[in-house]
This record gives sequence, C-alpha cells and structure tokens, in this order.
Amino acid sequence: MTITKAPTLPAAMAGDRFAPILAGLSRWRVPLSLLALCVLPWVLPSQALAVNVLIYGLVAVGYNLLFGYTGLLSFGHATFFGAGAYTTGMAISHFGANWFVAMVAGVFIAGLLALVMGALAIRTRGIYFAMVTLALSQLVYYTALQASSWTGGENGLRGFTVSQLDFPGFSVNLLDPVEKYYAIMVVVALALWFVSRILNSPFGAVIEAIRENETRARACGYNVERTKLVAFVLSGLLCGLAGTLSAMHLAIVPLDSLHYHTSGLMVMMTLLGGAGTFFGPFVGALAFLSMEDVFSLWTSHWQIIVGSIFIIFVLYLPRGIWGTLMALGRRP
Amino acid sequence: MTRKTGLSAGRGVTRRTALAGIAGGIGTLAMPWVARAQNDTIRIGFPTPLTGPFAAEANDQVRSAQLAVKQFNDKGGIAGRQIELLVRDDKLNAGEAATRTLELIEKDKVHAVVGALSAAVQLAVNEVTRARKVLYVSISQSDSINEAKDGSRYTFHEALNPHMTTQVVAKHTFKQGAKVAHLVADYAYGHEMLRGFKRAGEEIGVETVAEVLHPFGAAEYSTFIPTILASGADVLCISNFGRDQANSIQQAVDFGVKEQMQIVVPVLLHNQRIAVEPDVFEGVVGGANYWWGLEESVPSAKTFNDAFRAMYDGALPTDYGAYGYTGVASLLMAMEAAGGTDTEAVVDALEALKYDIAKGEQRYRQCDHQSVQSVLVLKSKGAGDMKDEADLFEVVANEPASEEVLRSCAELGYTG
Amino acid sequence: MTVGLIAMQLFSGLALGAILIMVALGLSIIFGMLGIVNFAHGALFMVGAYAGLYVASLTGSFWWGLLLAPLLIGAFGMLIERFLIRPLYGRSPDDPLLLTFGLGYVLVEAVRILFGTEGIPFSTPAELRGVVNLGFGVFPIYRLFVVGVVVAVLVLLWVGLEKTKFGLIVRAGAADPTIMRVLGVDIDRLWLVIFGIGVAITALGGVLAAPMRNINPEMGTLVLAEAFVVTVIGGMGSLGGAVVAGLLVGVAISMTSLFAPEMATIVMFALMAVILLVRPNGLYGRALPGQ
Amino acid sequence: MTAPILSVRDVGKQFGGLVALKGVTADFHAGQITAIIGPNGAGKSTFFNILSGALRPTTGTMRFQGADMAGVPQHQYVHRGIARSYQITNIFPHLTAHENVRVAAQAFRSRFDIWTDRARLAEVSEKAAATLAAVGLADKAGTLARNLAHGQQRALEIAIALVADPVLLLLDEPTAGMGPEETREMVGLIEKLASSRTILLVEHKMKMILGLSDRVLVLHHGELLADGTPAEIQANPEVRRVYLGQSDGYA
Repeated sequence: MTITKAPTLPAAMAGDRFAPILAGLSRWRVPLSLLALCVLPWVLPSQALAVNVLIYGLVAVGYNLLFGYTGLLSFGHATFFGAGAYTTGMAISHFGANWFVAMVAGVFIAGLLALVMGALAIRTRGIYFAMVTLALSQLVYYTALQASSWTGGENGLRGFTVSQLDFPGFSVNLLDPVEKYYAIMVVVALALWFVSRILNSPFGAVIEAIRENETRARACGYNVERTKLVAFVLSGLLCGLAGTLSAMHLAIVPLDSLHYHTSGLMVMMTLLGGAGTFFGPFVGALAFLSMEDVFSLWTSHWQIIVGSIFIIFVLYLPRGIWGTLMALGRRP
Repeated sequence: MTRKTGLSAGRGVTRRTALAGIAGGIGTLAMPWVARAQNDTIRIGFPTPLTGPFAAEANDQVRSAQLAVKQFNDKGGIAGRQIELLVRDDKLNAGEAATRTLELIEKDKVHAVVGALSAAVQLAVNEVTRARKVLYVSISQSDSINEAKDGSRYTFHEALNPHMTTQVVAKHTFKQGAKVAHLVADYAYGHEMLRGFKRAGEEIGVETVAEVLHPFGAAEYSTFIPTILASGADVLCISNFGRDQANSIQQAVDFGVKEQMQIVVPVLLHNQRIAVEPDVFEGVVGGANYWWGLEESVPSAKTFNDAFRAMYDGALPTDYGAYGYTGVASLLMAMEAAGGTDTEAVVDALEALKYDIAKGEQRYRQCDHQSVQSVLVLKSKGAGDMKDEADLFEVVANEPASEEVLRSCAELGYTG
Repeated sequence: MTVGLIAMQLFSGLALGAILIMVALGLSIIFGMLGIVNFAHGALFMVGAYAGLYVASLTGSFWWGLLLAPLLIGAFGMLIERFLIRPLYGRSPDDPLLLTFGLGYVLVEAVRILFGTEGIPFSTPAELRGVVNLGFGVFPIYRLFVVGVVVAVLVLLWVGLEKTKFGLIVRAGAADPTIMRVLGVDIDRLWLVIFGIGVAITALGGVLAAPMRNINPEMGTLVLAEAFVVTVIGGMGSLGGAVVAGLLVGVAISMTSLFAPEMATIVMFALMAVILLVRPNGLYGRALPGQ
Repeated sequence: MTAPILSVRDVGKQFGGLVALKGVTADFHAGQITAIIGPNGAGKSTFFNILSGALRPTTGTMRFQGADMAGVPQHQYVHRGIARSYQITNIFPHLTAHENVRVAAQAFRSRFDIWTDRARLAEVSEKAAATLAAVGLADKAGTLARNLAHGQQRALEIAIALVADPVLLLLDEPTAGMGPEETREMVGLIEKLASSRTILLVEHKMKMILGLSDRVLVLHHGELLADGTPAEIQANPEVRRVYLGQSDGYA
C-alpha cells in the first residue's frame, strides 16, 4: 500500500528558522549518529542492551529502506534477520568456517532469500503484499523447525561461540562486553553509512518517487517492479547483516528470530521512531528496547505500558519520536 | 451431587478465582524485584518467563527459590555473606534469555545462574554461561542439556529429563503385548519423550499402533483424534507440554477417547490440571518431580511443605515450583561446603554433594551433572474423590533415585 | 486408512472449517466494510471468552454467557471505535493496523492483571456433553452445536445484509462512504455499529471456543493467524469468500493431518501463499483502491 | 509530406463486454497540435492511455517513429519519446516541486545507481530548474508539491512530462479547473512548446481548441466521428448534431 505518509526528509526547507540546523543534520547525519553510538554503552543500563540496540537499530534501518522510503509494508523480514544468523551459525558449527566467511555467507543467503521472496511478493500490493510476505516467512520458520539436525529446531542453534576475532595486528575479545560493543558498532556504522549513500543516490530518489506515486514513477520511465525488487534485496541484505551480528553477540540463534513476532517488532520500532526518516528507526529501536528493559524490571505487566505508549504515538504522534522532533524543528 | 453447570462444581464460585487473580496481579505489580547489587552479597541470577504462557510456573519457581534464599539468610548466609536472588523476565524467548544472562554476568556480576523454564531458553542461557565459566543450574526438562555437545563443567541439570520420566512412567503403565498410540508435539522436547517411551516400550514388549505428530502449540486436535481412535490402542501417550497438554487431553475427552484407552502423559503438569475441570484429567497417569502429597511418606517433603506454607500463608508448592527450591538450595549447600563463591570449588562441591531437601536422596552424576533423583508416578483424581481443592493427585509409585533410568554417559557422548 | 476414517476426517475438517469461519468472520466484516485491519482481533476473541466465563460464573449458566458476553464486548468494541479508531479515518491505512497492534498488547496484559496468568476452567455445558455416533465415527455434540451456531450467524448476517434496508445502507456505505455522507447518512454512527457487530461476532467466537480450547490470556495469538489466513484467502472484504476459504482451510488441515500431521499448521500458510500468488486479491476479493 | 511520426491503425479496446474504443485509424505528423474532443465516455481517456502505454489495445497497431509499440513495457514509452500529463493531478505530493521534476529528468541519466550522490548529477538538477522556470514555477522550487495551488500543480504536472524532452507530448485536459487568466497562460505555454514537438491534447474548452490546434479528432461512442481542421470540424453536420448540440454551437 503506497503510504502517503508525511516523510520528514531532512532536505533543506527554505524559509524556516531551523533550516540551517536541519540542513546540517542531514549533511552530517552519519558522523553525528556515530558519535551517538559511541556514547550509547555508557548511557544505557548495560552493554548487552546497548549491543541489542545496535543490532535492532540496524534491522530497523534496513527494514525502513523498504517500508519508510519505498512504501512497502512487509511482514516477513524476520526471515532475512534469521537467515543471516542461522547461516553464520551453521557455517561455523557444521562447516568450521572462519567467522568472517560465515558472516559473508549469512548476508549472501539473506540476500538470496530476499530475491526469491521479493520476486514472488512484488506481484501483489497493499495488505496482500504484507500477507504474502507473512505467509512465505512462516514457511521458512516451519522449515527451520523441521530441519532440527541443521538448525537445532525448537531449541535453536548452538555450539558456534566465537570468543575472539583475529585481525592482522590485533584481535577483539568477544567475551569482553565493551570490546564486543565497539567491534559490532564499527560494522553497524559502516552499514549506516552504506544506507545513507543509498538514500542520497539517484536510486534513493526513485524509491521515494515510487512511495509517493507508483503510477507516475512508471510514466516517468522507471521500471517500478525491478526497482522495488532491488530495494527489497538491499533491505534483506541489511537485515541479514544484523542477523549475523546477532549470532556473534548471543552465540545462539533462537528459532523465534524467524517468527513473525520479530517482523512485527521491526514494524513497531520503525514506526515508533519515525518511518521515512534516516535516524527514526534507530531511535525507535533504542526507545522500544530501553522501555522494555526498564519497565520489565518494575513489573511483569510491562506490556500494558508499551502497548499504551504505542497507541498514544499512533493517535497523536504518527510521525514517531524522531519524525515529530524533525517536524517541530521545521515549524517556525 | 446435582451437577450445576460445570463451572462452579467442585471449584467453589469462580468469582473467587477472578478476585484472587486481581489480588495476585496487583501484588506482582507493586513488588518490583529491582535490587541494586551490593558488593559482598552472594548474587544468584534467576532468569524465568514472568510474561507469557508459563508465567504461573515461573511465579511458583520464584517463590520457592526465595524460600531457599531466606532459609540460608536466616542462618546468617554463607561465610557471613547474605544471599540475593536477582530475578529477570526472559519472556520464554531464547534471545531475551541470552541478553538477560549477559546482563546478569557482565553488569550484576552474579556468582551463579539458576533458572529457565523451556529447553530452548535453558540451552541459550547455558551457551552464555559455559563460555564465561559461570556456574549454571538448569531447572526444567530437557535431554539435550545432558549431551556432551551442550553440557560443560559449569552446567548442572537439577530437573528430570524426558528420558528418565518416560522410563519410569512406562514401567508403571505399559503391559506386555499392549497396543500403544502416540500423540506427540512436533519439536525437540516432544521427540525426546517419544524416543523415551518407545525405548521403554521395546523392553516391556508393547506394540506401537499409531504415531501422530501434531504442530507445536496447536489449539485444534480434532483432526488428529480420528486416526488415534481408529488405531484400537489400549494406551494413548500424549507427549507435549504446557497448554498443548490441557488442550489435547480436553479434546481427546470430548471425542470419548478415555472410554476406549488409558491416557498417559510423561509429566502430569499441576498448572495444566487446574486449568481444566477435574473430570477432564480424571484417570490420567503421568510422571512428576514433586507432589505435596509426598509429605506422608518423605520427611524432607514435610519440612519443605511446612516452610512453604509458613512463608506463603498456607499455599502449597507445585511441581515446577519445587524445582526452584531444590535448584537454589542445592547450589547454596555446595557454596556452604566450598565456603565461598569460587566457581571451581563450588563445582567440585556440587559433584560431591548428597542432599535430601524436598523429595528424598539426590546427587549430581559425575559425567553429565544430571541430578539423580526419585521419579513420581501420579494419577489424577476425579472431582468425587478429591478431599479438597488442592487434593489433585494420588501417588501410584515413587521410583527411588537410580542411574538405570538415565542414558549412559557413553551414550551421551562423555568418553572416559 | 479405511473409508470410514477418511469420511470422519472429512467431516471433522468441515467442522473445523466452521470454527475457522467463526474465528475469521469478525475480522472480515471490519476489514470488508471499514477497510480497517484489526490486529487486536485475537485479543478481542480472548476477551470474549473471558467475558463469557465471567457472566456464566455470575449467572451460573453457560447460555447467559453465550448471549450476554458478545453484547457486552460488542459495546466495548464500539467504545474502541469511537475513541481510538475514529480519529484515524482518512489517515494512512497503516494507522489502524498499528494502533490495534498496540491495543492487542494492552488487552492481553489487562486480562492477565484481572484474571491471573494461568488458564481458568470453562467446561462444556452439561446438556451438550458426550458424543454422537455418525456411523463412520463419533463426533462431540458440542462441536455440532458450534457448527449450528455458525450457520445461524451466517444466515442472520446474509439476511441482514442482503434483505434489509439497514443492510443496503451498510453495503453502500462500504462501497462509497463519501456519497452516503452527501445523501445524509450518518456514516460515523454506521461505522460505529459495524465495528460493534464485528467485535461482537469475534467475542461470540471466543465464548464458543472456550470449552474446546482452555481459556488463557495467550489464546488469541494463534486465532489471529488463523483469522488472517482465512480472510485473506477468501479475499479481503468478501464474507462469502471467508466462508469458502474457512471450509477450504479446514478440509486442507484435516486431510494433511491424515498423511503428515506435523504439517497441519504449515499447510495453512502454504495455501495462503499459493492462492495469493495465483490470485493476488484472494478468491473473491475486490481490488484495493488505486490498484 | 514527411512520414507520420505516429500512425494508429484500427485501434480498439474492450473491457470484458464493454467496447470502449473501436477501429480508430489516424496519422500524426511532427510539429502539429492535434486536439481530441468528444462527450464524456467517448473513449478519449482510453485512447490516451493506449497512446501512452498505460493500456494494451485489444485490436489494431500503433507505430511510433516507425517502430511497432506492441509489447513495449509502459516505462519504456517515455524513453522512446512519448510523455504524458494526467487529467487528475498525479504528482509526487511529499516531494518538493524541484524534486518532482528532477526525479523525472533523472530517469534518462541513471536508474539503479545506488552509490553516487544525486546532488552530483548537476545537469539533471539544472534541467529540472529550467523546466520549472519554463512553466512559471521557478520561485516554488522548494515548496512541497501538495502545498502548491491547483493551477501550479497543473503546471507541475506538465513540467514532469516536459522535462523528458518528448517528441510526442500528450496533454490530458491541461486547463481543467483553471480560470480564464491561467488558461490563457497555459495556451501560450502550449504554443511555445509546439514549435519543437508534436502535441496531442484532450480538452473541453472549444474556443481554446479551435484557436490553438492545427487539427481536431472527434470521438463518439468509441469511434472516430471526424478528423480534420478546426474549420472542417465546425462545419461538419455530423459533429454538430452529436457534439455541438442542434442549433447554435460555435458559428
């Protein structure tokens, strides 16, 4: 369903008091986000939560490339996150591959699955697109459940703990939370920079045009189906990369990572933060995971708080946390 | 006894349960477990699914674990250090459990971890703890955690495993030449129980006439039951867990299966029994790790029940609740023997430990750290012969602790 | 694999189909008439079951629960529409979907707070216990009763929609609300009633399912998946489609259970994927606006 | 006479039982402004959708610059030189006016480049700015398209088609909903455009059409009723009876 959502692109707005700030924000968005990431582990209650925010932030940004920027609501992106994690884990535990080869394989397989699922799903539109992606991803979930000799089935995949990453000249001890955080942060920062390049590229303009008005984009000479497929695969690769990082971080791959519950989580985080903005999904992941972590310590009924906050956002702050801030910044 | 509608017969007016629910709920709302870690206290991490389908079992485990901690603190703690239980909600999700365990180890600097209530979650916690050489006592059913590829020097399994449960239950329900049908949840835990039942069945000499695998977490069993009824079996083994157990037995009873065959389950779950009417579970036989009715025959059960009643104004411990007690208490006894929290010393102490704190003699086997313990076989009572609301089961047998019912160390992959 | 067993399997498949229709009907009505994807459908189904339990425990009779619970929860549904859904009309079609996603969380947790986390018994009413012999197999009387109620609800809906003035206004309102507004029909009140009816039917499904599946706060999650599969296969907004799809999925599940029972849930999603790839709008669905 | 750049032979379109268009045959020559008129439901939009590739004809062929357009996907049409504007404004609402036109211009420069910064495609951006100026929207470059006034949106509609520098420009009711002043401006613009390209437009404002176009096609019930100069069309009794009404009409 083409979402005529008001994207708060940080493109320079003529004649607004905050225009220079917004322009600066958009031009320097990657270094600014890098600075924020460096501070994160010391602000949040624990490094483990900070790493999760990194990983789910990357998943949300990857997902937002398709949902916020191309306007396609998919409910099956857990498949790519899970596929990235499982491939990395299996490559190490079954084939003894080195961690780098395993991660590259993870991203590749996720991309391949995205190509297949995208090619099938893009034939449909709107809520049917969401349902086809949901159905196809559930098929992958049940296949993983059945193939327990490979994936560990319901118990999840275990036995591929990588405690050290060796690089020429230095090595990272993954058992040390701080070293692990900054190692994963480097990968996430590179991925953010890659997404920023895509959004600023000519291709980035095309996917936004498709989100705005698919028929006119086609009339302007763009092959809409192929462009959607490329966006779908790029988004799948990014979620796959996040999956490989999650495998390295937790040293297990829970079956739940393939379940539509995880797909729903991505949608919630992206919208809580602000779909269609660059920082939005990351802010959404940070907000959601922090709320969940803090509230679940207060009471076992934390879900009622998270649910209510979500309703309030949809009703009164539809642009999400970051989207609303951007909009406030714009209105003089 | 004229049967009013099923609702209120034998359970007192359901309004009471509703009000109890409200009171219980508000209780948990107001009682945050946030306990900032002091420096010298002994901290034990306790991941458990406070939200999700097993929240009731999780709450039982937390209360029993807190009883064990209180008992030790009242005695002045261990080597003068007070003990603190850090409870975290793992939401019955393996990824969440791994994150919570990382937090407990890295931020809260816990000395050991006890807990987790599903096979997937405990294996996730175990993966995090064994890589960091942190002691972990798992307290829920799983066969995989005993196997060499998952086990470790720092992994202990205080719960029953499907293999030992099915061996004992089969011994008391299978008769030579009987026809046995199986309805099994199609996931690791279900397959482990099926494997156990079939191995015991071969030794006793029964004939397997039907094997129906149902999707994990299914709500509808009507399409599986005709095959079972058509198989003409004498015994139906339903190997699944949690709500699947209550749903599958309820629907089997609806189809009149109980008139034709004896229903047997590997584990008779306390909380699933009270989730349905007594007549649904009436006559069903299954295994259990603990039942408060043991207090008539086992002195340590009596002391445990009394301590529990005292602390929780007359409430009784449940099967999964007891795991919380035996898991934490055995760990604290080992720490006491080791005189501190040094992991290597505590592991050695646990391996040498002999303890009888709730259900009779128990000890940890050397190779896979499985707690060798007695296995109960229970039969669910009908509404008629229940003395009161808590009198759910009768004890059919109490198989004493022995290694015969366990898979051999070699078979589990432990060599030498 | 006797003929009797296959006949029995087919019959239980059709009966399961009736239950799936019951489960999907509320979702199909709300989407078909209002274009709203209700992700709180599973939670409302569960709330209906609890309401049925509560009323039955107060009045001591299953029948009062069956009658009053849907009305109570239907009214609750109207409150939801009035205060949470109405502000979203005219905005992006995602917004109701996401609001109800959060609402689902809130409802499940609220029931956990009020009724506790473990299952509560709700037994089959005495008059409907036992089984009846169909010749080729036995079948629980209660499930036949449920099939009967489903058929009754479908006939009631069909007559209501096709044969009455109100039904005409409802269908026209669904087709083109703007023109109806111009013709002086109070669209807001109409949508309030439609949403209420959809939620009431969902709650009725909850009360009917309670004796078969024990009542617990999480019973709604699987129902949401089943309802979406049936609604989407039938074609969004087509009640007739939901009926055909419900029976189709029911029989598919029961036949799969004969040969590969563990595939029973996977077949549901496989069927949905295949049908959507062949007919992108489901069996009878009309194209979405702007297609 | 040079060869026609666009020739249409026996083009027809059927939606199930409904015949929207039947047997339309015509040739169009470079540099001509042709108007297509006819009552509502005469098949004008269907004909336009076929010419712009949005619809596949059920019968007949269409040759553009000598090439048969059968089987050519719609997004290729603009690359072959056929661009169109829409009757109902069909722009990119949440993008700025400049970005609306820039993204259309970019289609000729790069479509799957995910790396270079689009700001570096200077000439694409300049071309868009120039086209915006051509339609009188230079000062509105930074405004979101949905915030533009109706007339300005109609102008943007044409700019998006124009920036493709098409050989054949199809304008679907360009002055719909415009006041006399704006209509006069639009007519001036169309005349300026016509100097270097072929234009087909669908319009209802008779005075404007008769003054502006070199040739008029009259469609009625999906068939070509008449094809000739404005003068011939006005004199044609058949057209007068059907379209211009019995007595007065435009003398």
